[in-house]
Amino acid sequence: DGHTELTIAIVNNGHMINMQTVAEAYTEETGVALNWVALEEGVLREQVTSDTATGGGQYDIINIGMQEAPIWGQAGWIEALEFGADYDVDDMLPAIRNGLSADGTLYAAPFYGESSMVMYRKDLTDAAGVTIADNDSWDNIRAAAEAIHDPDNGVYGVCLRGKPGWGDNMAFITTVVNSFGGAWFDADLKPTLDSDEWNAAINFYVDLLGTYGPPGSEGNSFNEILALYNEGKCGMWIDATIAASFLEVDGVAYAQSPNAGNPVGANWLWAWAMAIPAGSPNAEAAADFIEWATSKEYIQAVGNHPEFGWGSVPTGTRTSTYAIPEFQEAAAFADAELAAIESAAPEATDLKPYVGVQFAAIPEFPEVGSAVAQEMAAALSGAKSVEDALADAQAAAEAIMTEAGY
Amino acid sequence: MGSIVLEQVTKSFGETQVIPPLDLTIEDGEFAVFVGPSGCGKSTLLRLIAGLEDTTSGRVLIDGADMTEVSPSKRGLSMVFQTYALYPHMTVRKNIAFPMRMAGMSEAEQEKRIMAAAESLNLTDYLDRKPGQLSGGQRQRVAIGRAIVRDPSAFLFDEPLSNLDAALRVGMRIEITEMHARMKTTMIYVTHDQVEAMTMADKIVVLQAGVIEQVGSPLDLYHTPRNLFVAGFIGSPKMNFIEGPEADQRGATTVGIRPEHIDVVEGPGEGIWSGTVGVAEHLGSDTFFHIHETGLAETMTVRAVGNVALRHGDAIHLRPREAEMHRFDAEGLRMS
Amino acid sequence: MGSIVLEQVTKSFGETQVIPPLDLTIEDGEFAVFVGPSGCGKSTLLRLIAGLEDTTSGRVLIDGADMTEVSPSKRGLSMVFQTYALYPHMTVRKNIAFPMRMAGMSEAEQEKRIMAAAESLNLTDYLDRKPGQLSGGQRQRVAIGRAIVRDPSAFLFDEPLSNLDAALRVGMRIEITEMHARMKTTMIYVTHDQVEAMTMADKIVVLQAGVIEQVGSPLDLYHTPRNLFVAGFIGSPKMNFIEGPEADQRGATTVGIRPEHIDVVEGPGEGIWSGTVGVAEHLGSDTFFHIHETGLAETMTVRAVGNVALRHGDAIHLRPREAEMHRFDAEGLRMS
Amino acid sequence: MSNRRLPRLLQTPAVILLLIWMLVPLSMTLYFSFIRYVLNSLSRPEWTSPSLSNWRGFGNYNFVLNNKDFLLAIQNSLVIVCSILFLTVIFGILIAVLINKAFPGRGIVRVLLISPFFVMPAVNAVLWINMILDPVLGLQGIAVESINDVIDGLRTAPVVGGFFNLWPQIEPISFRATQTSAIAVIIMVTWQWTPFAVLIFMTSLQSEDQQQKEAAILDGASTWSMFRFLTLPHLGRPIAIVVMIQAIFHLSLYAEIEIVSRGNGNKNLPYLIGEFANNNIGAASATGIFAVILANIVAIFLLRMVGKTLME
Amino acid sequence: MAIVAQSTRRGRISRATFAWIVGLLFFFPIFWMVLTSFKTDADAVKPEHLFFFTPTLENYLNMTENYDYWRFAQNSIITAVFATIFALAVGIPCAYAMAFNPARGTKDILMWMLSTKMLPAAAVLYPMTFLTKSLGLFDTKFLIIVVLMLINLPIVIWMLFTYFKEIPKEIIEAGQMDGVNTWGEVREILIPLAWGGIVSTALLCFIFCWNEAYWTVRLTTTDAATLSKLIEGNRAPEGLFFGRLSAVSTAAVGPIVVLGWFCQKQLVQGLTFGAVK
Ligand SMILES: Nc1ncnc2c1ncn2[C@@H]1O[C@H](COP(=O)(O)OP(=O)(O)OP(=O)(O)O)[C@@H](O)[C@H]1O
Ligand SMILES: Nc1ncnc2c1ncn2[C@@H]1O[C@H](COP(=O)(O)OP(=O)(O)OP(=O)(O)O)[C@@H](O)[C@H]1O
Ligand SMILES: [Mg+2]
Ligand SMILES: [Mg+2]
Repeated sequence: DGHTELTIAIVNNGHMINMQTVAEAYTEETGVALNWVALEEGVLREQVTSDTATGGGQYDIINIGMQEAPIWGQAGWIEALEFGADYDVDDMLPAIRNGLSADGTLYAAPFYGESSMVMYRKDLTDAAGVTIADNDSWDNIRAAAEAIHDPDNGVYGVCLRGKPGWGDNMAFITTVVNSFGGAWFDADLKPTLDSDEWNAAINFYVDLLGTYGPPGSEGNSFNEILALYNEGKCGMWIDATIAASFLEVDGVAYAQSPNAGNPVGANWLWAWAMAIPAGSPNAEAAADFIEWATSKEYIQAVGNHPEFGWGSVPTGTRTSTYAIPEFQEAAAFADAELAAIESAAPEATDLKPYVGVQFAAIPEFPEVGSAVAQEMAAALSGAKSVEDALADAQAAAEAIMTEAGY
Repeated sequence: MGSIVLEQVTKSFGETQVIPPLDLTIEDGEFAVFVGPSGCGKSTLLRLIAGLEDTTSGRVLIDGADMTEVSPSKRGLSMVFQTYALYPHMTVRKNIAFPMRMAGMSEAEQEKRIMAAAESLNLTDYLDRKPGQLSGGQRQRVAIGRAIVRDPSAFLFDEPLSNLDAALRVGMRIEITEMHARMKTTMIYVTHDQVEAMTMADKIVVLQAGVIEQVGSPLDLYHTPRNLFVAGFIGSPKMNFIEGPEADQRGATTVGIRPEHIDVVEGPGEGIWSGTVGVAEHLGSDTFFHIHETGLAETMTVRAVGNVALRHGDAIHLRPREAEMHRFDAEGLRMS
Repeated sequence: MGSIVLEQVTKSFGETQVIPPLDLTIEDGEFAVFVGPSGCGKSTLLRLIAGLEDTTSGRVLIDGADMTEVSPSKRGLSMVFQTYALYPHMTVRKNIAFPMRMAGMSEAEQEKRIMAAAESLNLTDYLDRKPGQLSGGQRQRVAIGRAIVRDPSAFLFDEPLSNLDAALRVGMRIEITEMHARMKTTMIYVTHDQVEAMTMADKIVVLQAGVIEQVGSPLDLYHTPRNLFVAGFIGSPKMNFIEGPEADQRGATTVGIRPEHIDVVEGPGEGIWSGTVGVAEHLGSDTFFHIHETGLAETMTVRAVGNVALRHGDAIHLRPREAEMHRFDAEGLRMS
Repeated sequence: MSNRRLPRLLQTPAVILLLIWMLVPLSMTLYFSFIRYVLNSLSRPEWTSPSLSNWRGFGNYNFVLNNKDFLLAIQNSLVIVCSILFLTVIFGILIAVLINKAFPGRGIVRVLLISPFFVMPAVNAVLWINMILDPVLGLQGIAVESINDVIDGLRTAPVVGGFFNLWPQIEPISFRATQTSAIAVIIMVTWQWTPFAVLIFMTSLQSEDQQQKEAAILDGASTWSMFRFLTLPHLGRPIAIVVMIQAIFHLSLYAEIEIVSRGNGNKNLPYLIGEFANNNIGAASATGIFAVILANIVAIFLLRMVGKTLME
Repeated sequence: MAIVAQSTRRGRISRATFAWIVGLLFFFPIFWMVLTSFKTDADAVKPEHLFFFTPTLENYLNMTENYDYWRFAQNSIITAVFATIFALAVGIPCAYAMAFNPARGTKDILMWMLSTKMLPAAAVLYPMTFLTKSLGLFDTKFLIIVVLMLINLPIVIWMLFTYFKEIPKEIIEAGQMDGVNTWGEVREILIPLAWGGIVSTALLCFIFCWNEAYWTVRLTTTDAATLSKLIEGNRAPEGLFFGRLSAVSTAAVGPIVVLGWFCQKQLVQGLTFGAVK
């Protein structure tokens, strides 16, 4: 009825904020009032967890990521989602859809998705006479970084995430480790941070970023690097594909993530999705809204909205988006992004016996991830040797996993 | 109206017992003066009566009722603090009005009393000042004003005139005496001023180290001090004490004679003491001679009426008035 | 050592001028006593000399040097405050030691002086207490102790003995007099006590409302007061003033005679005044009669030596000593 | 004062309210600290609801004690609190004394000085770490860069060029590194809380007895001695309160730690609790109990130091 | 009163200069934040636009458009004001009783009160969420007011206690002799004398309430969300954000800073009476 009110917890980023404006039309049409609660990622996760864990009721719709969706679905914290035929579930990018499902049931609808890729300054590589290819070798990347590194003129060879956090530095580092053939856990879910692969990967990462990165890298994550990049301080950046839509520097070129040989997991996969906490009194209205907000129409609505346009549509969710000519024209990175997402491989394999590229879809992962993340930051800033850091990380991870009953 | 009775009252601050068990009765309407050396416990006693200090043991009865556990504000007493304790944020007028306001007196009555008090205290010009802008004596007068505008069951005055000039002091002394005569309210008055003690008291309580040495009318104390302490304490300058042969001769361990009871005579003779003038203090009305080398005591003090022309180093001859001689035994107690 | 000269000094608090232009010289080594009614500006004058209060205009010279703009700490004076101003967080010992510590005196010397001061002030038992645990008089003595342990160029004492008992007061009075005799340091001493003023001063300065009424030696002021104010102010009880026929007869507008200069005689007669005894104040050493219905002045005060047995309502006959009579003109000035 | 009943009565509302406020959560925390309780577990679903059947004894405590960051967190808690206390008290006193006397524009200066205290902790941290301390984009980075540029320019200058050639390039400091992140927290919190100290000391200085100061001046005390022997003792109680209140606040710093470096190098107990609380409520509760114990030890220690001044 | 220690002219000037420098230094970060809030996000990180830039209101407009700033502000004001009032209402009598009728246990009670502030909030988040939800108080202003009052009560009592302790005991005694009852004592003597202290305590309490960012974020959704929740949502948005962030921060701290400016006179006038002998 006209008096329904939905409270929606969103992570505070551009696409979500835009949704508030676009959704005014939805309210007008359906009479459903929308209360937006925008929060920082960490706080959002904490709030949503505490709400759901204490029986819900605070939110009707929550923003969650790919790490939580399958676990929470299994735990019964969020409702399974089923949409009408109009919705065209099959249009959804398969990797994304799989990542948000558990046992074949979709628990969260993707609002936008992303993978990672290389974004570099073609003008600089050209000037230095180096090239960067798709799925280039890490050695080549290092050589390119060396060639364009010019700190006296304020340009650093490469900018990478260093800020501790399982979704920050570990997201990137895990892709490096994956490409070196390492993984978080073995088949028994025992941590394997003491493996040679980890050692090689982290040594490489610390050397690369420590030598050719900007000062203070251990504090940089997406936002910080974006600012640096737009200030022209970075020659090369490997990060979320979404970054491409924010870049304001000329001459940016894209390449698929580098790889050290391992076939899977050199580029990550992530999506912010919308889910309905179990026991929400407005579950029906919530499902309707989610259906609208993650539909093809929504993408059209943003693209045609006078305030936004095709450069601002949420990407990485639907195949059909990439077929829209207006979008293709507005987004130079579209092809690279699609390729990256499609090549991402979250499924469990022999090499990586758990779901998730840059994370493991188990409830304990955030805890393990943050503990390791801090060790990596310490290694990066030179407070610890890589070996010590990895040994400490392994010990911490083992303790957490043992505690959790594995 | 209030009689005040202290029964076996003691007071200790931590380890130090300031008041050993003490009994004292002050009759309804009486004017009692507490005197004693500085630090002997006068203020403490007053504060015990007021209830500002808890008794360590013993009872305080006001008008027959046990008030030991009653809060100060309910005892209906009025007090002038030795340290004034004015309300710094209120004007003189408000300071004086405060107790009346608390008692719910009418504005008109308040104003009338404030004006009367200010008049008699010479404070009329200062009513709108704050205490910080007053001289020491003016503050003290405000403190008096605040105490006297009420109708308490008893007044407690802690050295209320110590910072006033002689004229004002005499004036205030008479004022308070008259107030007492008029209102017949019990008053307890602490003072260091001999004149005040002697002239105002119905009863003087002499304290030493928390112990009552003697209680009596002013002239009683002057004429028949119970012991050496009281004899020395009452009267200014202080009584001369003589030991040795002169005392033995009179069958006592110590004999005492007040400076005003020794006459300066022309020459030596039988029963005449001789010595040398030390310091001579000329007050105009009197002269105090401090006399050395009498062979009786280290110094003797003698009062000569008017301005007597003897100087430092002159020989002097003295005749004690036998009848005014006080005799004390080995314990220092008076021998009748 | 220090002579102190005030040249055309004035002081106003906001609108109120407390000290009108005033000139005063105190010689090096002199003992000057300031007296005057409460609120007349004695403390203010002391504070001006100390530099604690800025002069509104005029100059303060110490030892010939202009000190008007010099900070108090550089003037080298020592002061006892009317309000004591002890350091509440320091023990008595520390309070007394403070100025010596500031002067960088050796520990041993400090200790010696502290012990000496404590001895003469009867404070030996209290050295480790904080001011909050002392009686009023004890606090005052600490304030004195703090002032006397130094070697200043001059001492400023603001009613230093007001809260002490008579015995102690006499003792301290003599102590200070001796200290002055010994050290020959300039001293300025404010007091309300007639005896102190008369016995200690080399020079008394009588103030009224910030104006110097007379400067002179104690006996000067007693015997030849320059005007009615001084005559009335010096001496206690106060001088009796008589106007009308008795005054005319002596060629004056007002004649004054001190209570101690009137003798009580047996019966009426020529030149004998008669009246009725009002209040009789018996001090023991003396008796003050307040006498009404003399037809001369509203009340007359008479001092009789010793304890005279006249009571309220009795008729009394008085003979003034003609030689001690003071004559004043219409302006209130003394007629020689 | 004989009548003691009323004073007792006046205290009761506050006491009862705080008692409830303390007892209810504390007892729940205690309870959780002795059981297995996690929010989400795929392997042991029975642990996800608090129940006595998950009783674990001191197991949570044991786990926390063996955590690699536990001792570090305690150490950080103490180092951060002590440094901030030390700095704020010193700066607070100096500034309060500095502005205690009138000078032109004192009101404005006072306003400027106390403003940082009004800033929210999160804003404070973001402001400092991003806009001021950032080694590239922050004022620090910009300043270092311009100094380097100036020096570079001077190298080629005649005469003095040789001298400047000896100068190395200045490296900006990264305040988010393991080694420095605690310093960043100390800087920003000191900036924010010095005004608190100034405020309290300033109010207290106003009540200093003028006569005592006058006496001290006449006693020949220099400005320093007056400060040392009168002002400082007078500030005893305010210092006590500043220290106590700040200690309590800073023992529970959270936003600053989070924003500066996510606990890398500056992790304190509350932050450790926060990390556990992501999933392992039992461990979080046990850490909470440790934090309470630590805070009480600190408080008792402080009270020893300042308690006397407080009650006098 | 008097001039204690006249300082030289030069001393005065250097003192004033120094004080101004310190004041400006302390204020600089805030100035910087306000300045940045008028820059575009891009300008905010450009060294060449440190001081010279084209000011824009864009950030503020964005904020009010995308977030319901006024609702947050209104909630902040309501909760902080009421929490402060209640804290004082409960705290003044308590501090009064402890300051002037100290019993043997007073020090311990004071200590215990402060210790209630020591329980780390993170440790009791789940109990609190659970409790408040089951009581139906979650996300209500009433809850926030109560919580803010309770967490600040110990501080309020401590501060008041120290201020009250500075009042000479004799003045209170004089009041008792003048026959005031307890209420009169508080109203006529205590409050006027400790007015400065009470105002600074109130202001501090208000600031603490305003800036509280744990419970106000976690025990609210929308109805009772305060400005700290607005900040939580904006402290690390995606992209270049210095300008936006500065605007939100300025808007969040602005009201309280201005309030502080208005009250600062009151704050420091405080206990300006000297003990009167
Ligand atoms: N701060 C002030 N503001 C206004 N008037 C003041 C101030 N201080 C003192 N006065 C006034 O100045 C006059 C002189 O004060 P002062 O303290 O010098 O008197 P005093 O002679 O020492 O009196 P007392 O014997 O009572 O101590 C008094 O009338 C007093 O009211
Ligand atoms: N709070 C306290 N702690 C310890 N001793 C105290 C305290 N208060 C007073 N005393 C001591 O108790 C004794 C009596 O003090 P009290 O104030 O009653 O003396 P007093 O007779 O009024 O003296 P004065 O004439 O000097 O005012 C003094 O020796 C004093 O040092
Ligand atoms: Mg006393
Ligand atoms: Mg005076």
